[in-house]
Amino acid sequence: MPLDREELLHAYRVMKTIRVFEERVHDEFATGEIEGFVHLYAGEEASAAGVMANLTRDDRIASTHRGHGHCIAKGVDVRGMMAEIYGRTTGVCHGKGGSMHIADLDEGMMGANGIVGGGPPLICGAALAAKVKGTRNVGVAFVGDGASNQGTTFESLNLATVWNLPAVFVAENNGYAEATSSRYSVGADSIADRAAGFGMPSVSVDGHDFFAVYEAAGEAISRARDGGGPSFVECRVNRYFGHFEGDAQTYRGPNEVEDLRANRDCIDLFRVAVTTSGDIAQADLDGIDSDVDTLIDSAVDEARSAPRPGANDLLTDVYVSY
Amino acid sequence: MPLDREELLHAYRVMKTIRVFEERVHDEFATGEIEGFVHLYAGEEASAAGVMANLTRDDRIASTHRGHGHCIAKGVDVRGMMAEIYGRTTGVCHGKGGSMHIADLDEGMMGANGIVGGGPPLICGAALAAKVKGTRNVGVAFVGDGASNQGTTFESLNLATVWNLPAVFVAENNGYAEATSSRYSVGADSIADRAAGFGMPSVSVDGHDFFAVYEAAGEAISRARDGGGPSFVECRVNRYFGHFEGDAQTYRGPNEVEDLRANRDCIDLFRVAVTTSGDIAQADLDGIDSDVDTLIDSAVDEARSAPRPGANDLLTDVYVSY
Amino acid sequence: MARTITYQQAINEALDQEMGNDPSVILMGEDIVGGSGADGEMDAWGGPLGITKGLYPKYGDRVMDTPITESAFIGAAVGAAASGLRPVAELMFSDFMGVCFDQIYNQAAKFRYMFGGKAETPVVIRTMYGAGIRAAAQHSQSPYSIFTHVPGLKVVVPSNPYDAKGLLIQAIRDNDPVICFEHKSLYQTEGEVPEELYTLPFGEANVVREGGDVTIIALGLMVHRSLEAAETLAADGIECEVIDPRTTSPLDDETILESVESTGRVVIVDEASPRCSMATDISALIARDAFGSLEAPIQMVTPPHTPVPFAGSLEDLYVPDATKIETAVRQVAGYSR
Amino acid sequence: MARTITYQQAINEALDQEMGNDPSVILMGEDIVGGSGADGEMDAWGGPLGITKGLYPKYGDRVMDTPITESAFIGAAVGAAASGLRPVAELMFSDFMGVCFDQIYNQAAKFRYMFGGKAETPVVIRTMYGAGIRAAAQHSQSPYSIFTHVPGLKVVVPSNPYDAKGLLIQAIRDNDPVICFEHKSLYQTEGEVPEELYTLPFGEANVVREGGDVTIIALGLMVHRSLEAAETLAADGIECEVIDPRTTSPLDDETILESVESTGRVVIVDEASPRCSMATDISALIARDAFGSLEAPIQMVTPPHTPVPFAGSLEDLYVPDATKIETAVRQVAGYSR
Ligand SMILES: Cc1ncc(C[n+]2csc(CCOP(=O)(O)OP(=O)(O)O)c2C)c(N)n1
Ligand SMILES: Cc1ncc(C[n+]2csc(CCOP(=O)(O)OP(=O)(O)O)c2C)c(N)n1
Ligand SMILES: [Mg+2]
Ligand SMILES: [Mg+2]
Repeated sequence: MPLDREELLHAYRVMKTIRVFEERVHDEFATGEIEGFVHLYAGEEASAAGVMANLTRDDRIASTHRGHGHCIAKGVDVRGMMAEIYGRTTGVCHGKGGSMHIADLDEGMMGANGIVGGGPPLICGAALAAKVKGTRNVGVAFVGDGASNQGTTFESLNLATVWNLPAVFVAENNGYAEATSSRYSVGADSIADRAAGFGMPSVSVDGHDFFAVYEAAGEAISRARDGGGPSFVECRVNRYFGHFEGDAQTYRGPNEVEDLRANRDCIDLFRVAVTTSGDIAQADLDGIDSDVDTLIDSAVDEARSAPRPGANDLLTDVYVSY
Repeated sequence: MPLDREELLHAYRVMKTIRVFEERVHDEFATGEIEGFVHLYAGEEASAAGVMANLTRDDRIASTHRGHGHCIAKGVDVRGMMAEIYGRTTGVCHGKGGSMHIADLDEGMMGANGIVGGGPPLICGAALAAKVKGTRNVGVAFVGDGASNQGTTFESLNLATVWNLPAVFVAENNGYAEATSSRYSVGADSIADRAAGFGMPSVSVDGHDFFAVYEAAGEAISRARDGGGPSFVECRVNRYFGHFEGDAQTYRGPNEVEDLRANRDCIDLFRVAVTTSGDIAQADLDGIDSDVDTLIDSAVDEARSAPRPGANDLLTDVYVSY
Repeated sequence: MARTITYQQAINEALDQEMGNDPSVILMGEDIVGGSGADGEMDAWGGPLGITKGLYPKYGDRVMDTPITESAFIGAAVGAAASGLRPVAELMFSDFMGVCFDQIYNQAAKFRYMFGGKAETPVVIRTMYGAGIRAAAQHSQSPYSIFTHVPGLKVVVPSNPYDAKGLLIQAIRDNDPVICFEHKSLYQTEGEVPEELYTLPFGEANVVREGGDVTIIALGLMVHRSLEAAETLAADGIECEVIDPRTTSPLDDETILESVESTGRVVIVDEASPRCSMATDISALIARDAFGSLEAPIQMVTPPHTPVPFAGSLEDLYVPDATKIETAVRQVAGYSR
Repeated sequence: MARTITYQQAINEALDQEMGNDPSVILMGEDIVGGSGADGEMDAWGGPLGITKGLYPKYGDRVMDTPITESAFIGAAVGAAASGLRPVAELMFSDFMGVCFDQIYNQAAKFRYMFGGKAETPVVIRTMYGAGIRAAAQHSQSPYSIFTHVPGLKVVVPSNPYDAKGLLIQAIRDNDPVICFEHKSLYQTEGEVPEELYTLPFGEANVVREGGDVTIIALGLMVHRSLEAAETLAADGIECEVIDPRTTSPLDDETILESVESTGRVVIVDEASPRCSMATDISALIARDAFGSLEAPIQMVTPPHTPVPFAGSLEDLYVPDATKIETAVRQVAGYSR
């Protein structure tokens, strides 16, 4: 195993926290308690966990509309996230951002983004800042297969190469952009291959396999840290829920999700790998499971009882001074 | 020769007309008679002539800020163009557009464009219209090496593949975007190679060689006509004048332009080819030279004496009705 | 024959009938079919809210899904319009204008003028706007003022099913670029709509309610909030004339000015951000051309100058409501020098 | 120590001094160095008009050429600002906003609010605007109204070298996104400018000329045209107060309202397109908050609602000039109910 026991346990905790967080948000959305557009990351946990296992707090990421998993893996406070999604003053963004705009700059998380392709330019900036300041930090931009067709994404790939930025672009290819298949929207055989046209190395990995993601991202991130410039990593993943909560998903094949859950679940695969190898005992993982359940329960309870922002909060945070 | 006598003479006339037109605009700009931003195409004539020799009037092109050559090659009236550049009512756009916005939809010329990368999306639309209407027409978008980095260009390549459009993208790589070398701005070994990432065939040709351009573009255009989808053609060219009139060009190497003019001139190369092969006699070409001189002289004279638009023209052409 | 249908159905019907009527009408947008390339159903979505559902089965390839590539496909719609089609492109949320504005602002809007009258660009862009569904800062904006600012664009903001159908058909037949702003909170509202094809002319305001005391000018969803306020105020003897301009460009100056000439008192209700907005545009029109009739300051009811907040508790404070409109009307009604 | 320098030199000096002062200030833009990757000179351009010339030789890699990729590099400036730098990005012509608006509109402008006050984005975007040099429809626009409409952006429109320097330094030091609109016809105008570093606060208008009869509010180049008109009018005994707001967001409401309270008559001169513009914005402010003092309709002098024409003969008719301003002032000065 390329990671030590603590690291493996941490990775598991991250994935499990994301999963339970998302399943719970799914349920609470159904009750009507959570409002707005909510895009769940369940099924893709190994991607966030595998990439982020290579990052420090001072490295930066730019996320997407499907941002909960990236936030949790980057270390954003789970209670603050839940409160944010509930629109409470205790939320990480004071209830002003919501699911699509969770950000925590202190944790190096530059924001979920409601604009598809909004993140890559920003990450060029974060990487540039690291370069100018001479830190060894990196910036990682996440995009989906759909976002991989957006002009802002292509431009950012080129700019990162031209400026030789410590940046990594992670394309989470879950096969769909909303209801449109990537087989339709991506006019190329492979998303990863496009990187060659932008002068950077790329790799495509099975995003259900935490270890594959960890290694591929690790290589890209080390190269960036060492001044070797940008790289591109495609993670082939799957999402378990609809594009957003409320999506009936009639565009998906019969039993598509059931099969995935049964046979390709990243958390199951991780459990099997680390227990089979003997690195971790089942009981340790079960312990984490129950920690996580407790955490999410209490995050929801706290969010529910937290105050909602009011008239005093409406006009703050626009400008420093006016 | 792949072209018959008439076609060869036409190609020569086109190139020569562009050259003399541009040299004259250069001179008149220097006198102060022509105003605004003027980007000259001299040196790149074989690209426009070689591509357009494959097009009919009903095929459409979208041009760039450096549009005079494309216009002339596509059949836009030269007198009307000169009058436009002089800002007269007899201009093809009534003096409202100027050098950067010459268009003539009747000739299939959708406009020079002041926005770098503005044309490729438009050409996707022209190609789509041909496809929907079931004509065998094509759309050709010209971009420079600089424009090849713009997000709108990349997006259009992808869209053209996804929709299997009868579109051809011609990248005129003249080595510079303003004062910036393409060696700096293009984060890849080759502009043409990028097309692979967008699922379309591409080729890079010596754009000083009319015949090379003619054949490469011809193949791409036939494929498009036959429903075979989009292609990408890179023409490696050089510009003789500055980015725009007034550019001192200190970013260029010593004698760069002199060498090019002496050794790589597309018109000289064409003359040698067609006379050596025995297809055309020197005298025929000389005859065209003098026709062209007369044409440009009279175009300038006419433009100079044409009326300037006035108050009555200011408010027209905004909406059909208001 | 008029029946009661929703705003959403009225839009779908306008597209359906005009596609049936004119083969040059085509549709494009992200997931306006839904399911392209996938293993399940086609027409799975009909757009995120199902507005275009049923059109793909009927018109096939004339209804096209696009990659997420707004510059390219909005530009393609513009280019196709300049090449003889009448494309209707869906920009899913008007907030996404930022990634494709150039093709609207510098291309579509300028062709006719810049090319000396020799180009026509009959493109329609349908787009969703407005706050109220907790969609937060990047999915709740009302940027029609920005489009109204741009010479060469026509801008439509329908407030009810009847207008939505008639104005959309007019937009498709119009030979200039038209942007139709559909309020996401209006899709399920109902109204009487004729079955037949009909058009409503641009630049003709609708006097939704007559009244002699105060003129309220309101757009889109705000028309309904204004009517609500007007009912309450009527109970107190303040009669409001409520004007819905229906199109902001062209704008029906006359109807507005005439009303102000009779009431002398004005409140403008606008869901857009308050600076350089339709509210200020209409106010300035009145302050210039009906100054002599004005008897009170021109009040504007708008959101504050902030992004749209996520939390329901804040968003409800953000969007103008009937109470705020009522307060503004009372203020101008009670004003004397 | 003040010397006479040009607007262009003032901007260069502001950048130079602030880069010398603060290592977190970096510059980026197309050809702001010029010559990158080429065989000839570096710093060949310093931007198309040479505004940034000399900064690359002095500050090296802190001055960066970019590919033509406005979304990416404006976005990179925004992202770098949110990551501890103070980038100044040059958007060569403000007309190009259409290809990169999202990074300004939905990203930079919204971070502070959307993230609950936890993000700062001290980015500056310098951009050239305005008509007058036959640059035609896509290189001559004045889109500051669009930026002013957007909550979260600060917008600066300096009319002279002194303001250009002081406001630019303030912009760089400001912790919010600021867009500086530099009029291309002003670069060669001269004025007294202190050698030292100094800042001018945002939201403080400059009363460029005092006068008790009519208030003229004008921006950028229009300040000069207004002063010209004011001189002619003074000869006829009409004394104009000319106010230059200097920043449109924040706007100095107070100075404007105070002046109107004393004159009662207003002309607003704006080079932007007339709908939903700064002209209407200021008019609406006055019609709401200084109504009691108004003695005449509020006149606006603007271009017509058309794209900017190319031909010199048309462009000269397009841009507001002193004669048109004079006519408007006479009209409001002579008005009586
Ligand atoms: C510029 C822009 N266009 C369209 C949308 C609407 N939209 C939100 S998510 C989405 C699909 C994104 O697909 P992908 O990038 O594959 O991410 P995934 O949802 O699969 O994680 C679309 C079209 C948007 N938010 N922004
Ligand atoms: C969107 C946009 N960005 C920048 C410019 C300014 N500009 C005009 S031409 C040009 C260089 C274009 O280079 P290239 O595409 O190689 O064409 P060339 O001039 O070499 O023919 C630039 C940067 C512009 N007009 N539009
Ligand atoms: Mg996806
Ligand atoms: Mg070039």
